[in-house]
Amino acid sequence: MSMLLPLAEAIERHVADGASVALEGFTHLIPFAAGHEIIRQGRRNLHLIRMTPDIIYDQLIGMGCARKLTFSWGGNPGVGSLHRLRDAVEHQWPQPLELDEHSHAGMAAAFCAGAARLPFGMLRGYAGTDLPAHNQNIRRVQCPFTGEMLAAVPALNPDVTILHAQRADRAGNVAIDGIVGAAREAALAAKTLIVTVEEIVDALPPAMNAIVLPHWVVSAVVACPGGAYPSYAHGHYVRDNAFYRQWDAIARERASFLAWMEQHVLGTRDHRAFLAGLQQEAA
Amino acid sequence: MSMLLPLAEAIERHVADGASVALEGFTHLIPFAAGHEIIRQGRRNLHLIRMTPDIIYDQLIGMGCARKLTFSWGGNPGVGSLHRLRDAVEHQWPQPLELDEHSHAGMAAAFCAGAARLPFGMLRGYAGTDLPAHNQNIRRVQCPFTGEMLAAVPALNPDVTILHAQRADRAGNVAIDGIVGAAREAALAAKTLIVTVEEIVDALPPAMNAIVLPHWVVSAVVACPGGAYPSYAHGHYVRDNAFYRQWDAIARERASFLAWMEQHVLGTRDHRAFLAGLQQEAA
Amino acid sequence: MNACTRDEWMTIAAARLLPDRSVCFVGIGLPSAACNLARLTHAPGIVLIYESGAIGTRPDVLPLSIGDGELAETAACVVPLPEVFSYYLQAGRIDIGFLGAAQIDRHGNLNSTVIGSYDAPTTRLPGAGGAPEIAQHAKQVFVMARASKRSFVERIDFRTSAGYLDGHGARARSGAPGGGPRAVITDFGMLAPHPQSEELQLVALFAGASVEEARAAIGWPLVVADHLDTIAPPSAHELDTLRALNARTREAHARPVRIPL
Amino acid sequence: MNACTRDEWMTIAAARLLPDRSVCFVGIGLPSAACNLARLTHAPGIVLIYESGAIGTRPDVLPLSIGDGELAETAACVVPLPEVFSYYLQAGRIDIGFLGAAQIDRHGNLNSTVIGSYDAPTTRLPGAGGAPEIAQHAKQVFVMARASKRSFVERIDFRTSAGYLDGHGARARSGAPGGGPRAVITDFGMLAPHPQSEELQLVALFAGASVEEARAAIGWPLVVADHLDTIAPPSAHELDTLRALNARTREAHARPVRIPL
Repeated sequence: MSMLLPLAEAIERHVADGASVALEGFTHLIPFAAGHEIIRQGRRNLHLIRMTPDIIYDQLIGMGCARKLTFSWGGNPGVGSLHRLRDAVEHQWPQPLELDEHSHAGMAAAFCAGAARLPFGMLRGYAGTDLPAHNQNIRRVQCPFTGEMLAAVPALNPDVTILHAQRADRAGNVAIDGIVGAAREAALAAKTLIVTVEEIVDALPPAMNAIVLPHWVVSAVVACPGGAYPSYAHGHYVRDNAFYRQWDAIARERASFLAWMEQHVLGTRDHRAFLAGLQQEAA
Repeated sequence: MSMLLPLAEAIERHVADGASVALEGFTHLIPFAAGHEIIRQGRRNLHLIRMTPDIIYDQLIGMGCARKLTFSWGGNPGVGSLHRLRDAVEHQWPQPLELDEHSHAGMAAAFCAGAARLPFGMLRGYAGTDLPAHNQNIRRVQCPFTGEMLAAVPALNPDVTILHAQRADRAGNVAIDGIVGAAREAALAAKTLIVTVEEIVDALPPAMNAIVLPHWVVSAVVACPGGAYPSYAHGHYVRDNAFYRQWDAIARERASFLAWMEQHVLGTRDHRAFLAGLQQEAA
Repeated sequence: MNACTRDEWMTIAAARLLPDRSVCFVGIGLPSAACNLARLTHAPGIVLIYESGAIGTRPDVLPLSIGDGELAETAACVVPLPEVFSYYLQAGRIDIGFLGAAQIDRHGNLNSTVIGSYDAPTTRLPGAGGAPEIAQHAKQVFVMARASKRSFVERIDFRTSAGYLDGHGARARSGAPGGGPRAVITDFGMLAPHPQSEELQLVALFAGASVEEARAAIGWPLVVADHLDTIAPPSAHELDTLRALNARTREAHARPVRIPL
Repeated sequence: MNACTRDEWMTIAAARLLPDRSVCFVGIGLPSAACNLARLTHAPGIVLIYESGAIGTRPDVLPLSIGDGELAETAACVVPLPEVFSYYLQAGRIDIGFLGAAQIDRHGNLNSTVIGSYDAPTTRLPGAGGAPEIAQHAKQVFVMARASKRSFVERIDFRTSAGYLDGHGARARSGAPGGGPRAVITDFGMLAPHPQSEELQLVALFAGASVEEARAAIGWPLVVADHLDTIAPPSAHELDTLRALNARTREAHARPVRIPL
């Protein structure tokens, strides 16, 4: 059964210090609002999991929320590096960050294995690369029929997965339209699933082959319009490419980063206030 | 690139004696017309593959088209046994039938492995059952992280997979609505894919998250309205439950079975004629 | 209320076992009737999953097959079959699985594969289908089977799905995630495993059914539990709902089908 | 036609390599421009796949990220990312994969992970993404990278994706399904592997570019192929189409975005 909760309560109740947390969404429907709330509540020692760490992970890492990162590509898509991620890896600022690095294909297999509650995922991957030499979580398994050696990665079962989606109904069924990445596998692989949504409708119509997460796999639903901004929510608002470009300058220096976070995240009560602050600044 | 072909030419060109052939569709969209055409063309020594052998496999087996069957449940859903299948297994009539028997979960994993071109599929299955003792295609693999032993099944890569679907466009893109079973995995696992469809449209609209098989994974598209009858095609016609019940009596004895097949399949030029014959009989 | 049939009584008894909002993996036949009856009576929030991929479906008519159209049209969503077995069943999300079988032994092990030897069977049965993994992973399994000396046997000819194996904790020691057969609902009453030996014993009878009738229908010396319950007869509401459901189903399944020509 | 930039020339040269109806795994940046230019010119039937799940997409504007909305709206279908990597890439259905990298060595091995040591890097790069498996499985790989002594190096600091490994058939012996880097399109021309040694050598120059310029931009002693082609300058049609595409893209990406409040 899923509960309709305010965002602060959902994070407070379900995201504990030291937990493994996946905020998934492949460029689309990235749960920024939830990420900010984790920062506001000062969570520490999180093991962050995400295929493509993006601005929100740069912020979580820069604000000292994370001790470990499982990922397969960390950058500002189409712009450049994530400066806070680099600062943590290159200079251990604000604290050291342990890396569990994979390829997209490897992490996808790990999420699928997690969703299926299998202990490992399997792929014909990592051939001829140095990644296995630096990650003892990439091993091999032999096919019992052909003898072929294949790559094996441990299943990913986050303590908490957080997604953003277009809509949910009062019972907590969640509907996702558009690019889904590995969000659904990350959701089904988690022990606890929180979904922030653009709108709550009375009842979702039968979805046939469309993507729905049934209410009984969802722990908490949060009404949070604009919750994926500055990434986009198909059918609701577009990606703010300008913001992604501006982030490169904001995050490049520690001082400018901390000032921005103080004003726009720590200094705002919730996502509405966050958005309003940006609107004023842009006006 | 997929070719638009008449059914007879698609079968004649792509289904050779001795081939492994999967006619998939889980109760829904079962490619009856294609199955009948295989019988009309007198194919022999086929290795038939299908999770739930249904009336069309009873007919293929009874007409001596098959030497081997890979399956996980063979019966007349909601009615009873498949008498031709039983006759082949219990009395080697019309010829012996080698069985490669699995569970649904095992065959699903085998089709997924086939679609991913992995050599084996993996599941936590077959525990405490006698199936592995009678099928050396069910083996075990050990997790390199936890040491757990899991069931392993060889990937299924049919020489030919045949599906029925609601529609395709002129380029050969195929759209499937409704219950899909493991049809999509069986399609992507095949070397050659033939799809009979209810209608050909100029161009399929962008499908977003709906089910589409892109034209370049489809070898041949065949316009064949009613091609899934007596199973159903969602949005076109319903399942003829009465026919499924009548089949029990028709197939119970060899003589009544052969007479029916002679009149309704061998004696009809194509699926239209087959349907017309049934319509007359029912009138 | 004209006398209810044993099939109706079995269906109603099984439906009563289904808690509201439990997630049930529904098999065709009596299990499908029991689950939908529960949904239409005391368990409106019950979640029904059919192995064809229909998740959270609410059919108004009982499906003849596991992939009927109405299952898709009323489902919260339809997923590919491989996901039903991996992301839902194997992931431990199924509370209750229903199984039938041609043969069942005293430890709830089931045979739906062959009568006689595997390589030269006297009767080739449909086979496993979803049963082995439903028996392995569903938190609880309910077996629904009409009892006869041919079906409730001392030794099954082939073990298609594991119940309690040889009993006495053998299943638990095997590491099977699911709890095994919680109850066997049959046409004279109900059997359930003895807490230690895990041997199926008679725990409840329909009113009017007798221990002798039960013993006569079971192929092994049936033990009667210390406390033998009597299953309350169907209420008018239960019977009316079930009969209306079956009537709608018969009517729908009898509807002449236009040949798509 | 005012003088075309080297980026434009690279994009057009890459686009020309793409056969109609080939299935391309598209990376962001210049590869995305090259693939869409091919689609708008000589290869209308080209199939573009973005790793986010967009299959057979036809964007009118170049995406800034690999998961932009327009990719989904114009795709034949959008599939979960795991399927892109297993049912399409790993299954050998991708004809051409595009890769960029921070470093490339003479055998086409790529580094997009770290500069310096892995555990204490001087520069932590974004990481592998789809590259290792694209390099492994795509039938052909094209690398697009602006050349400099810092990027075309004697030894890469980390092998993220395998090209020809140590050359001389090492890749084939490793059993890699894909053929490896077929061509490296850079801002002075094109490199391609020598048939035996599989060392990248200069095979073509843009008009106006020189061997000296190439040698100055490559960190290893660059071998010039026996036949050195000159890449035909962009046609008006190619340049107009590319510039219109880039203009539409700039305009779309500059459009002020309403904050969803």
